[in-house]
Amino acid sequence: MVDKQLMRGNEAIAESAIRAGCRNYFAYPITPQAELLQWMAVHMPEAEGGTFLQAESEIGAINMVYGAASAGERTMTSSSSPGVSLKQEGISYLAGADLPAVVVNIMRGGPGLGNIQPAQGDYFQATKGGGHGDYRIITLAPSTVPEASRLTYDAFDLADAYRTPVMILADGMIGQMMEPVELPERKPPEEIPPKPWATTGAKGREGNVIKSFALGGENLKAMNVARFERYEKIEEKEVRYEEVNTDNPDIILAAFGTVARIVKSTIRLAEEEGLEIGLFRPVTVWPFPAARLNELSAEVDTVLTVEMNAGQMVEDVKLAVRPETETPFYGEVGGVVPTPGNILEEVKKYV
Amino acid sequence: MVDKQLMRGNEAIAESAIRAGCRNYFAYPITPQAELLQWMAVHMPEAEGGTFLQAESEIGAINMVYGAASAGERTMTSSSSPGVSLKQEGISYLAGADLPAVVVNIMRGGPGLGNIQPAQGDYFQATKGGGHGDYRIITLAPSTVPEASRLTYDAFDLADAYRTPVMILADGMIGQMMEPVELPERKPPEEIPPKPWATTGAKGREGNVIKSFALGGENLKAMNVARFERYEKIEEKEVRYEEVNTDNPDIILAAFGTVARIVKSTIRLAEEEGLEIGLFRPVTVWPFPAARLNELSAEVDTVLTVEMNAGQMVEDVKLAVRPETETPFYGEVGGVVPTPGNILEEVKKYV
Amino acid sequence: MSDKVTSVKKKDMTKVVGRPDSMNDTQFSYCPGCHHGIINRLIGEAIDELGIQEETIGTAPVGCSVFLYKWFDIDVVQPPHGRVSAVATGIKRAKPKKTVFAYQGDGDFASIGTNNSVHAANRGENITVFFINNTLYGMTGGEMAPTTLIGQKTTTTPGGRKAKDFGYPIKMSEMLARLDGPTYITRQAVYDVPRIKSAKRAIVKGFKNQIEEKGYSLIEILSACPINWGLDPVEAVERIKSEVETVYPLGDIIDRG
Amino acid sequence: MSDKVTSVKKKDMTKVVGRPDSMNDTQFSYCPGCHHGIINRLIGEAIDELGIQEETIGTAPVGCSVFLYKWFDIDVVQPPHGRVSAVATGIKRAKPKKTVFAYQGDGDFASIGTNNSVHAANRGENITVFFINNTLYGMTGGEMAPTTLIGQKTTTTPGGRKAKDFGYPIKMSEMLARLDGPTYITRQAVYDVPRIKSAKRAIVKGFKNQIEEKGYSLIEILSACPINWGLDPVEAVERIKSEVETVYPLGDIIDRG
Amino acid sequence: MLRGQVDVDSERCKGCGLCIDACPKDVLDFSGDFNSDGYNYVEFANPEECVGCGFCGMVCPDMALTVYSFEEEEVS
Amino acid sequence: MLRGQVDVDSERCKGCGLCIDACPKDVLDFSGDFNSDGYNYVEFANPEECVGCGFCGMVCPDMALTVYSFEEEEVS
Amino acid sequence: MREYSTVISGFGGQGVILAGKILARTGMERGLEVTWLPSYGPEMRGGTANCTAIISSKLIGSPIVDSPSALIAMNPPSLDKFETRVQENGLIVVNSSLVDEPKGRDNIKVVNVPLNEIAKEIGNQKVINMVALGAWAKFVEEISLQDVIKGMEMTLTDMGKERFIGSNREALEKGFGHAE
Amino acid sequence: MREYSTVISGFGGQGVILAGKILARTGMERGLEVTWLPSYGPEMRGGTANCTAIISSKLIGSPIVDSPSALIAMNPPSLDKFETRVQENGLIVVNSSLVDEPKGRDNIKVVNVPLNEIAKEIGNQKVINMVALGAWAKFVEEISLQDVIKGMEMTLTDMGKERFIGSNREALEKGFGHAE
Ligand SMILES: Cc1ncc(C[n+]2csc(CCOP(=O)(O)OP(=O)(O)O)c2C)c(N)n1
Ligand SMILES: Cc1ncc(C[n+]2csc(CCOP(=O)(O)OP(=O)(O)O)c2C)c(N)n1
Ligand code: SF4
Ligand code: SF4
Ligand code: SF4
Ligand code: SF4
Repeated sequence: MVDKQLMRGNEAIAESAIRAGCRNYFAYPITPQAELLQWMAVHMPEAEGGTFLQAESEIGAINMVYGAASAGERTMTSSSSPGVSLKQEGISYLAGADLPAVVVNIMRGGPGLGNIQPAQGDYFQATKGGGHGDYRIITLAPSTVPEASRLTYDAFDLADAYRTPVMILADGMIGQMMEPVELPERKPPEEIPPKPWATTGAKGREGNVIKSFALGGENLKAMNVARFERYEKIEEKEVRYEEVNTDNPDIILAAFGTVARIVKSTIRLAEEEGLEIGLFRPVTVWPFPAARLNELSAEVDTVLTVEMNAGQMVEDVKLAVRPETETPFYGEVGGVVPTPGNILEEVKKYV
Repeated sequence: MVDKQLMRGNEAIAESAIRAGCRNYFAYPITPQAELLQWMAVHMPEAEGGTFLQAESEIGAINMVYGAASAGERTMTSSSSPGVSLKQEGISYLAGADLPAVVVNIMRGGPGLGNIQPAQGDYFQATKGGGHGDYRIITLAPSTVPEASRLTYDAFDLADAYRTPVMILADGMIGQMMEPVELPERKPPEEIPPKPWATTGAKGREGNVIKSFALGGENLKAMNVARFERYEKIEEKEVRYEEVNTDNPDIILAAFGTVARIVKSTIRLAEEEGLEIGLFRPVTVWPFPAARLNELSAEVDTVLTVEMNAGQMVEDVKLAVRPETETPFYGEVGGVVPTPGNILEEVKKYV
Repeated sequence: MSDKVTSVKKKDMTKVVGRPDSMNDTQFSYCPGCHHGIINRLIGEAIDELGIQEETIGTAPVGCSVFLYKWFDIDVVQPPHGRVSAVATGIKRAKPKKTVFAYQGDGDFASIGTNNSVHAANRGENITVFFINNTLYGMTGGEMAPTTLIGQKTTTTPGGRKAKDFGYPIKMSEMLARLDGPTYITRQAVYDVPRIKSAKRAIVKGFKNQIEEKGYSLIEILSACPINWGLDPVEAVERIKSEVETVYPLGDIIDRG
Repeated sequence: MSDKVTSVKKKDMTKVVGRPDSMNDTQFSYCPGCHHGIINRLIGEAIDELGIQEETIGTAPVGCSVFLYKWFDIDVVQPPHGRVSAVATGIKRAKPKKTVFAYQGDGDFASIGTNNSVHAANRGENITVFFINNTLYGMTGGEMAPTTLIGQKTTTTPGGRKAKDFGYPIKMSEMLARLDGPTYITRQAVYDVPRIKSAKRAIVKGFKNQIEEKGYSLIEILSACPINWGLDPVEAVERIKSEVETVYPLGDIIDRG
Repeated sequence: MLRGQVDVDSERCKGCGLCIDACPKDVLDFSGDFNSDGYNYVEFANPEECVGCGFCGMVCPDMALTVYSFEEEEVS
Repeated sequence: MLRGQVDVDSERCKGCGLCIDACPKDVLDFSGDFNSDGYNYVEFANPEECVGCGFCGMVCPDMALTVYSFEEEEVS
Repeated sequence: MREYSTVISGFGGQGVILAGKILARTGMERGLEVTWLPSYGPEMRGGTANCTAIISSKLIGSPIVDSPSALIAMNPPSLDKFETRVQENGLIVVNSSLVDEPKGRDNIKVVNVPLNEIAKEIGNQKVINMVALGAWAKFVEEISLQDVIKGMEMTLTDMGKERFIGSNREALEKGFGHAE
Repeated sequence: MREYSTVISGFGGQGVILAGKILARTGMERGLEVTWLPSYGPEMRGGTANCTAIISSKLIGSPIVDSPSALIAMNPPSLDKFETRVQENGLIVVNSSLVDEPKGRDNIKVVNVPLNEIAKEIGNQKVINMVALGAWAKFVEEISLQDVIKGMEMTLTDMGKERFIGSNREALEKGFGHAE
């Protein structure tokens, strides 16, 4: 038997970050991600050179991340929906200054104070840019606790490789639930790439500058264009998705995160009734796996998107599929979690 | 000759807000919308019961708006891109609490500090929800100073009618440029609808509560569903757009705001070369005038979207047009403003 | 309801203490022994006494008192976490004749909301602010607040707060007293009857200052959070006396009314 | 370059004042007579003197000093408006052995950034903060800052700042001195040679405190903004002496080093 | 002599015990019963001792107590 | 006697006049010429008077002045 | 093992959360797939808390279920809330110290256990949750009492609370013994 | 009137912004369409500022132009920056007090006016912008000197600066007179 631990999603994310070499964690408490801070408060100081700092606010936290990331360190912050909204200026700055960092959003019901139930209402914010200006952030949407662990571990590598913020987009269900997790090994420090651009004191070299600023349109354009070239590489190389039962299904369901795992239960329910449901689950919601979904859509009449929101990823689905594909949507809002049965009912409308 | 004034866009927006009955204005300085505050500082105190308050921050400002709007008063804030990012939590709360208010974004180059040149990089943020949770805000995109004046005036009526924040989405060019403006008349106070839901002191009635909060998924869902029903009404009734030369063009250009007016110059340039360009200009970028664009797209092979960003509205264009329509994109980023000539060159690639 | 004494009719009796008229029957959602409830009632009593129930607009934070709107029969605005002072400013500027109070936890007032708190005070905004200092974050699970005492264990300072890493218990009231804006700043507690009476006087005074347009009043109130302190309610009272009060001494800090 | 005196070779001369080694040749973008330039140079001199050019990481705000990275041959981070203290905290926590300074305008430090400023101070963060108080917003066009004097005309207080509407000139240094976190807080000016020498000593001390791990130092410096004050540079100096300094008196406020 | 009566709203009481601690006359005590929220609510255990000072009601965080005072001679 | 020399970088000078004001010996003055940014830059007008105190350089916000001191006997 | 889902529900102080975690750990130690999900939030304050533990030999989809296989109802509101949702032929363990016997349904195995009284016997009110789990174990074919004891031991050990293992084991055994 | 665009460029203190506004106002008072757009931002500090005023009888599309009809260059960097962009057969008014005669192009009307000297004559350095506008007016068919004077008067009146109208009119007239 492999060595597994029973952990909450929040805890698994925290511990996996530490194992990925994250040594600077700044955050502000908010439900349903409070356990993430609590884990870090205990374990970050145990890690060599580790900093846990509860910031005065989410804005303080994201800007401490900006500072620590500028200094070339692996760094992370986490929050939940309202707190992530407060970080939008900071995220835009991180993107604009080409800084690697990991931001975790354990989504809850919105808008406003909403409630603390699981939800997926921040898909647009994460994938289209909740901050100002043109930028994208790699956005990873785990659907189980073990996957939350793995994706967090990978997030730091992606962030460094492309000098970009990476978001873990999960929800209260994944944050709060426990599952057995096989944690990754601690990353040896020598495997973390050096960052010659970092502001670590200009010893033996010219001064480094971290900024998102450029006077005049053409200069800023050049920075933007270079960044979008990196985005193209990301779109080429880093797309991830999962397919279940897509061989010859009657219908394909597109869903991410928590909803996707519920769809897996729906698939079993449906099988009992002789109905074949396929599941297409984007793991990277940006870059969205449009090409593969386009291929798959040739096999079916209908791609039904299911989300815990009022219809957000469905826009990316529509942009991806073939013109003749039907693209209905089923969503629950306000922190309501659809059950496998709810989804099956919806499916039956289309097959 | 009608009584016109030569005004900057920022000034015209400010003065039109006052004439629309706005009596509470809270903001924080930022280029290129500083003149908006400066105008308000002079003229708001002259208006009966008018409050001009320079807030300690953009977050302070949007929350003062939250307070004044709760009290049933017409109220506004303004900023530019980074400052609007900071307001995202507040905007989500305004939407969640069903509060009418007007938010002005005079966009500049991004992401991050970017620069202060005109740009349109916040289209996604405005139309898809830069804040958390499911919500939309009516977003009006003027392309001239007189239109900025009119739309600001209307924005307050729309906000009240649908109990929703309304955004004026303009850019540094519109904010800074001067054009002759025929200002609207001052709205008589009796034409402003009463707000029985407002927190004005519970005299002779039960206490009113302003909140975006609901315990439990089903309660919050109900609030969301009611809101989305209002959104449907808005989509039915409040769509606005402008068409130029769309009778039988060789190509249609889709553009909003500043870019659309530049396209008008391109149209003339093109005419000299015997090329017929049509312009489709969404005035409401949310609700996006999808139905009309769909109709129009039947007339041409290509709808070329032109924006001062890396490609944002083009997604809504793609979702709107017929499947067979080509939807190329031309954009300038980082505060670069395309010239009529630039755009014409681009057009020639497709006709 | 106990009815052991039945021989006296209620109408012959004087009500000494009970539910204020400006509050309703809905049960508090606070934990057993939480002082928020006492403070809420005192505010209700003050509103009754001053006859301002129909003139008062309250704003209460995200925090354990988020449900304040359920308990008071007044107009209430529920703002974002930390923004209560800014929202109260907006309400007051829009309705200068109404009485506006801001009810804020220490996370709300002294951490995320510091900027809005400081500047409302510095503007001398004519509002009444209640700042409930329970030395940690109640609602979210007992995390450190800037007010947490040195050595105090919280879920984010499992080894006790260390000044070197997390700084010092912040004395907001003393700090704000250094500004020219505020009119009245006081620190109170509600752990026993004399303190409760004193707190009540301070609350009334805070409202009066506003009504008389004297400007900004801040009433800080030390409060117990037994559940997150890991103490029973009576022990929690003891902790305030023996520990919290020594760091945050009670009494008026400024009174420029 | 003037060359009226040609008879003495430069090498026989002692350089009394000039460009510090840690700074380069790029011209400041400040307006004529703006004191930011003097302050920048003093920081450069202090870095030279302490020999920390290769150990220093600066963070400068959005504001007229946004181009600081162009002028210093050191590592520089350009943060969001108001967040300099938070960003400096992040850098320092990541690189505790390096010397980190935060350069902030009064809009930056005392308005939008108040929360981050207060809490970096309260944590006693081991950084050196320069707080440039020119009583208004320079870069954006001369708007009121929280530091603006009563009666002072700015583009957002066209009739002069009124306390009733906009509150009082905020004394950040005095306010922060009330906290337990800071080690050294001083207010300086650079309008004449004695003040410049004093400011220089304070700047050096602020850096030394950090190097010796003594904790948070705040050096507030009164600065002229002739263009937005509507004064010529020499008149602007007079204004500091006759008006600004009376509201913001010079000198050390705390020194717990 | 001034006497008192305390009405306990047992459904509101959360059994925190603050009133018991505050009472100078040991009038209140835990009832040993649980209300529908599972709290061991207090009861007006020694009514004869009650002087109607209202201390218990003042410290009660849950407005579970209404305290009345009256003149002793009225008691039957 | 200690004497001084001031090198003016006329392209850096913004003509603010602070150095003129600070000089105890009236050594500096506006040149009347404009540099390429349009500023009336200062010149080292009375070199004989300069005592090399460096005051001008210390108050110059634009590092336009480099001040040297030397012993008088070295002057030819 | 087919997906077996248990909802445990009771007052804040009744150890609902821990009982759920122990169930999940029990499954995990048996090499099965497990999930555990609490209800969370302010409604916990003084109110009723619950959690769901699922054990299965196959990958678990949704960690919440419309109809649980079993319910452990430690207080009256818990029974009210969940009784009707339990699967046909499912199991309800009722804390008969506080809750009246459910009579709403007859296609369900109901086990009445006076949790509080038994805990009193053991001398520790905190173990009522383990008494309930013991009873539960008796009626779940694939999980033995020994399995649960092991899950409990490992959980408490990880929490650094080894000293409570004895009383908790006693509670599990008593619950198992008492159930019928 | 065909779209006529003028770029006015100079040092921060040379009154570039006001001159542009007056041009726009002039057009507006003539009942024409106008736009005015400044360059803005920190680069203004001490550097060179410019603005573009467009006058047209038809609706104006873009308020910035690749190639302006006219350039008023009040300092050397302004000429460097904009000279090559002026339309063929366009106009350049050069401040010959500070700027050497442009020789780069020959298909353009160049008017050299010693703005600073003329302003000195008038006794007010601040009016150099009006001297330039006066010269400009001489070569723009559709706009008369009187139009510009009116535009100036109305602008200054709105700003509450009537007292400067006299010297500004003198400057306009002198500029007009001097130009050739
Ligand atoms: C922007 C944002 N950040 C964080 C939270 C989560 N949150 C809710 S209440 C709270 C703090 C509660 O502590 P305090 O203000 O001291 O009040 P108490 O609950 O102790 O009365 C926090 C951090 C939130 N709702 N919104
Ligand atoms: C979030 C945000 N808000 C506002 C601005 C605009 N802004 C730039 S600098 C500045 C203030 C400048 O004043 P100060 O900090 O006092 O520095 P100074 O320019 O006077 O040196 C402002 C408001 C911004 N860039 N970002
Ligand atoms: S958590 Fe603390 S502050 Fe919140 S209700 Fe419970 S005792 Fe009161
Ligand atoms: S605006 Fe003021 S602070 Fe900014 S550079 Fe100019 S003089 Fe200095
Ligand atoms: S103080 Fe109130 S809640 Fe506490 S035990 Fe007494 S009556 Fe019950
Ligand atoms: S102080 Fe410097 S910038 Fe100012 S006039 Fe003198 S040399 Fe020139």
